[in-house]
Amino acid sequence: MMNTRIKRPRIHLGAWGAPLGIIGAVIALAWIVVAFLAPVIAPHDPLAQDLPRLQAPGGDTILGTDSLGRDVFSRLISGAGVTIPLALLLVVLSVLIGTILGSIAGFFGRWVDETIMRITDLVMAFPTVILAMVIAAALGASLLNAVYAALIVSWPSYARLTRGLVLGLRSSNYVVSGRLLGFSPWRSLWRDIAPNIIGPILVLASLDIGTAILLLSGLSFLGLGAKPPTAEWGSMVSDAIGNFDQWWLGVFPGLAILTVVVAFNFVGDALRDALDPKSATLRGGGPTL
Amino acid sequence: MVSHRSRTAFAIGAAAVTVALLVTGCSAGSSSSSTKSSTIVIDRVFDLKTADPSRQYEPTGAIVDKALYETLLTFSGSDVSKTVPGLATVEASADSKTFTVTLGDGHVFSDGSPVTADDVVFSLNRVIGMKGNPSFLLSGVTVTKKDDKTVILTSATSNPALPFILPNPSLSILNSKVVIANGGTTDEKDSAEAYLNANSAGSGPYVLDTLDLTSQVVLTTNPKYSGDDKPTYSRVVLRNVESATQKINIEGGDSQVALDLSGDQASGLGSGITVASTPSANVIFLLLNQNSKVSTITSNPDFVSAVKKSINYDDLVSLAGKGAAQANGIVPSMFLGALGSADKTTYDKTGAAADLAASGYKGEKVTLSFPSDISLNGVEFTVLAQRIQSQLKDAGITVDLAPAPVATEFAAYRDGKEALGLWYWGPDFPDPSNYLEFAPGGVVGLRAGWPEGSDATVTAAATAARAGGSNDERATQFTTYQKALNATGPFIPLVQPANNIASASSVTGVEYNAVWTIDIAALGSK
Amino acid sequence: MNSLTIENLTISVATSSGQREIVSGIDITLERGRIHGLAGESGSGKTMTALAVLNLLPERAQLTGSIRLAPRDTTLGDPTEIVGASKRVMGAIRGRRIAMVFQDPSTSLHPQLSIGQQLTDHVRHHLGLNKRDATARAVELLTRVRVPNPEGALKRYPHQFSGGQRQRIAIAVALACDPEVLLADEPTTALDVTVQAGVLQLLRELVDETNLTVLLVTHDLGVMSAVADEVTIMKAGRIVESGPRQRIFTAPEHEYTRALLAALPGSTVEEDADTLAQQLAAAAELPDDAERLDDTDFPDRSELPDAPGDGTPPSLSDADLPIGSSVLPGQADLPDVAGFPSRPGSHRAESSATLDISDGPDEERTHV
Amino acid sequence: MRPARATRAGRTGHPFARYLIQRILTSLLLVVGVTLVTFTLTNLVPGDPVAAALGQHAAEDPAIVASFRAHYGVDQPLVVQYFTYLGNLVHGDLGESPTTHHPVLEDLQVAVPATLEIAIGAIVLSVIIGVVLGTLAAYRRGKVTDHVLRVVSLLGLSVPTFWLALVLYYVFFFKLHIAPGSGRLSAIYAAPPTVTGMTTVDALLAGQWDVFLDASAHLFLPVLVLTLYTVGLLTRFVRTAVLEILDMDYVRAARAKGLPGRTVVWSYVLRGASIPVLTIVGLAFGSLLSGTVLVESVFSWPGLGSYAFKAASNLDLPGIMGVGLVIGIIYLGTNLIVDLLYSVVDPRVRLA
Repeated sequence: MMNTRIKRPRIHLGAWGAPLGIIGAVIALAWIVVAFLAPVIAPHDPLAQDLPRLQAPGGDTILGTDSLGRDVFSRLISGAGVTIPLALLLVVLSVLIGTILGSIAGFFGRWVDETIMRITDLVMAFPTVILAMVIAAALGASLLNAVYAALIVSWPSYARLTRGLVLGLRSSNYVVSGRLLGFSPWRSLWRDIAPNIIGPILVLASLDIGTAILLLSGLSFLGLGAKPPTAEWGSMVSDAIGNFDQWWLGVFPGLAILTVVVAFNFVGDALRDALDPKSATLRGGGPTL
Repeated sequence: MVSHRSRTAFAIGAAAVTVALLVTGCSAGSSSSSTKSSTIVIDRVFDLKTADPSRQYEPTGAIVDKALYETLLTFSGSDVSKTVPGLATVEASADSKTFTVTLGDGHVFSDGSPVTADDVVFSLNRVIGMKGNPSFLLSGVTVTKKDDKTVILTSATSNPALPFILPNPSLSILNSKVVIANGGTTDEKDSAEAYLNANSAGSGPYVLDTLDLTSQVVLTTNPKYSGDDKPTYSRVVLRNVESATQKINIEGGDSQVALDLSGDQASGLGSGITVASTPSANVIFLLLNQNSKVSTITSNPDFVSAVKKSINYDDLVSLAGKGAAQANGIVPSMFLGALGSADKTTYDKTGAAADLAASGYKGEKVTLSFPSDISLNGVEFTVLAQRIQSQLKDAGITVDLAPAPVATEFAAYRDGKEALGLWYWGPDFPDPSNYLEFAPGGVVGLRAGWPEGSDATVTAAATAARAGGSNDERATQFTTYQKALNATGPFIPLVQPANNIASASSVTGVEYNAVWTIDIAALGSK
Repeated sequence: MNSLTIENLTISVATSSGQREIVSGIDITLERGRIHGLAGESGSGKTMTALAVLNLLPERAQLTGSIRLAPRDTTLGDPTEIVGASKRVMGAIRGRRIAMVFQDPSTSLHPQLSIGQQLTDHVRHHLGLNKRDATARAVELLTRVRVPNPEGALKRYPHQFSGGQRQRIAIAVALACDPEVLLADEPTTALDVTVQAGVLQLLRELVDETNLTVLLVTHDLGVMSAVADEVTIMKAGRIVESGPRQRIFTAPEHEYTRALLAALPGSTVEEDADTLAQQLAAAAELPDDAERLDDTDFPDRSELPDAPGDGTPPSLSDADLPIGSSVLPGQADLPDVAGFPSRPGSHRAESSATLDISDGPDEERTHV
Repeated sequence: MRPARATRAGRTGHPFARYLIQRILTSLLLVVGVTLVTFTLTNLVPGDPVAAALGQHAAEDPAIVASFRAHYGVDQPLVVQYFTYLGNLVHGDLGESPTTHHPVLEDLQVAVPATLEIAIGAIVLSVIIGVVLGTLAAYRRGKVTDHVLRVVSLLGLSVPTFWLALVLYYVFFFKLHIAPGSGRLSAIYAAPPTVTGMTTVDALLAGQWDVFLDASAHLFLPVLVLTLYTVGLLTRFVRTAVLEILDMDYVRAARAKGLPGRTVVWSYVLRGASIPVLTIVGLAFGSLLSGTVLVESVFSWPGLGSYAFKAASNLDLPGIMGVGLVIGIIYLGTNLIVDLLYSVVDPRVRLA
């Protein structure tokens, strides 16, 4: 779908998209606040193994304890400070790399475009998780390495989106007239093209935060992300595998992931309605995990 | 309990969806139903790499090959302290260098041909010559045929443990004609593995029906089996199942035996299920590298002593769950020469603080490396490592965890590059001489940066133990060796995790064996 | 004899700033066998009126008043009320008794369905014909609208025909169930000026032969003058003037009508079919997109490299420009012009069949 | 998804053959790229495959180690290893996995159908549900149904699959005992004779209804987990695509023809939306394959994901390479099928 339209971002607040977006923003913000305040509000040290093991929720622990006698609730809220910032970092880096390479490809065309697009083809031919898995295995398990691994698989969608938008804009009136007026290509890239691609990129990025959280926690679930004893949600879920009788070990961290991802997806969906009602979905943006 | 109706409804519902999905004009023939009779289902976390006995050296492989093949000598039930005749009897010379193997009468392979001396020579030479994983079991041993019923094993050095090595399923006797016909040789060119992964060529109570290294192994009875104790179950399904699922399966009647329950899981089982909990022969230990190039902290003797006293062993044992025990020394409790509980290392907070102060430790981070994907008898190394980290933190030692898949981490361990390592040793054969590798300059000793000459006391004790003697003499020698090791060695034996075998009450004959875990053919029903 | 009676029809649409009336209490009476022209500038509500007749207005539009469809034979009973009619009633009317031809055949025919399917699906539904009979009828229809090689055409797809042929096919689709009323919404506007005459001629013939009632919605008084029997002029949702064509064109009563007529080149009305083509050519102008529903969804003209930069499609309502005083750059933007020999004025109505045969299939490209 | 090229038809006789050749050539390049990337990545891992394959006892014996290295060719320089691999690949030899001791090709013949069984089941189910829900949402735009479907599909997109798999497994198997346990078949059944490698299909082909029922029950939860995610994706997308089509004149024209609503939806609206929907279905299939890794690990499903995970953590180079290759091929095959379907659903698209 390379047939792009030129539209200055327009705000249309859909009757329902906006409230959902607000709900999403509130939940997401709440989690971010929790992430910052975790050390203050956690009733226990998330790493301390001083409680009885495998206690059911209720009593002095809100969400029970894990197989090492750590407080699940404290781990849960300190987990917010682990995954969310890294997911944001991942998205920001993906956007940076993707838009830069995509603009270069779209603006300069020819072999530059060919090379960059063939690389995106190559990366996209791999299923995300498997490629990230190989990379994470190669780099060794750590959350930062998981971010690098995820980065390698997540920049191409931005590169493609940006390239498509730039290609469409390159022949548009103001860019063409700018060229006729003798402005440099960099100027038009910056002045005419950048404002036009921000909307779709923002939409894709906001929807990608959820994907990033899912990907990072998925890698941790497989043991390729967070190192113990870090309280990371994905690895907390994987701790539950051996302890089915203790349902609280897996259920709560999973719900935490779900609520955060849903929140960011609500925001992204509302943004899509507001900024780019049609094109973002049609380009196949959105989560790919 | 399982409601059969709801389960059937689920299956039918799922099938309805599947039918809808299939774009098949399915020509339904007559329903050729599948076998169900007298099947026993055993759940196991697979570490299976091959069913070729001469190549396998994994616990699951031993379970499978124990059922498919026979060995020259064997053990009875769970008793690994003395051997009993298998296909043959073995007589050792006084210097333990020459062993005369005399084949028993009437043993036949599954194709009906008799077991001969040629088969013995071929099978053992194949293990040695292929240089596969188990070939070190027979290092220095040569095999020669004397006559149709007699084979001579000659060891280059005194080898009193050889009779205890021979029952290992890796040293199974194969039908040489069949194996040779399918590419078998006694050197590295051997190509019979593929055949042996699809068929068995042995004289054991079962034959191989199908084998999938990742999902399940199916065995059926060998009609030509010559032993007296014919197996009860005509079909055996050994499935690869995660331990949590094993618990559900056995509670739901989906399986009859579960081999890998953790202590926590085993203690929560309902009625109608019997659990045999015995400490396993695996010893989990901590190593502190003595090579100052690797770590100046862990190579400090006071620091080693401080760590030994900082660990709360009882706490670790309770974490390992029901049936686990503290490893008093490096030799597991069921072997000759194992240490009594009087000689175990104990938690000593004040002593630890003093030693730590003496070591000059200033809060530097020490990296604890461990294989993150190993779960031994239900004890996850990741869990154990976190608890050790927490205990050492209480003692004022900062530990950084460095988990890695065993594939990646083992190289560092073997090369002696880990400052602090959490590993285990599973015995190659049930004899304490196997544990002399922990002495300075031994295989494991070197992994801890502990070369020959590092510790004269331990080396002397090890040399004495190696020399052999009567059982009593050997027991004393190994006790001395281990006491010395506990006092000054860089190893801290932690836990012998429990081996929990859960079985439906209808199943009899469930016995843990340190070499092959469980003898499937011995399982009966009531 | 009346066929369709519209009384006091009001259409209003809910917008963010409250209800807005688009059509305010209009009355129109269509007589059987006549072509009734409904003219007006963009936004005057004429297309909304046509859609109201089929009850196809967008959901947010509200409808009051009455639209009555007389039975084919007065002895058969009372007229059917369309405003507020049930789905079932409308299902029996749409396509069967009232059919519609849309402005642009390149969008009103489904690009992915064969002509055969589009010509027969409603025939089979309404008339209960089997596949073979429906196909036979389709061939007959295509012959009647003078599409060459009708049997072959059934297996082809819209993009394989020229614009004029497509509109003939669209007319065939509309006529397939032998309706009493045909709503033609700017049926020639999207066409190249040289084929407009042929299509109008066809319409006229069909009316004369079958006693069809036609509501011809157009903003083009040239077209109107060529074929309409009765004319209604609308402005801003109200009827300005209504009457027989002759009177409206020769003695307009309302000033607005006069202003419109004054803008027509050649101020006399010529009925002679020979001069029709020439007139149409002269009166031709760009398609009027602004009348479409949800015009914002239509690809902005600013995407076209040589369109004016402000991005708004040209619209009469902008400055109440007299019809025909086109300020726009020629016909280069017409979708169907490619591959068509543009020789305005040289065509004669009776030669339209030959002309259509010479239409080459469009070399249309699809990007997916 | 790259656009299918549609140009003037039939200039050189066999546009399809030309299209196919062009496709295969680019695919070959891509496959070589995939192998190179995988090879490089795997060799960056600091570990030693010997240790993983031999275990801690045998890895001490130099003779065993040397024998292992020679057998798997890892004693050669990397460049030689890579070209040997490519050379063998030409002959259809994917090498032998040091983890499973099997030819990788044979391993993949088991793993690929196992994964495809889940992935195809999930994609078919998702397309059916997603198209129905998406169309419904578009038709009910702005109404309660639309809002509910929006929330539901966003939820579907937000659920961590590995967690959902665990929860469903916990509820339906562990607690309610109505779903079967992990794996592809209950132990009491022998696998049907292998034809396609997909247990359900093979059981049907063999006429073993009881096996088929059992295999379907095993298939159900993994398929369900992957379906929920994909339905979320497709519902949102189909809604957008259908909304765009509903604005089209030809839909209004179809209504004006008096066609019944369901004919308008099926023949006109969905046909119109088919191209964008096909595109996203192709993409969704790719992400499904990705999702299987996590789901397979929960359900102990012996598919490509489990195989890849095991190969990656054991530094099993031939295994990882094989997985990379087969996934590249599945990706290209999916693209090819999607391109072919474009030309089926839209007469204006011609492959050249």
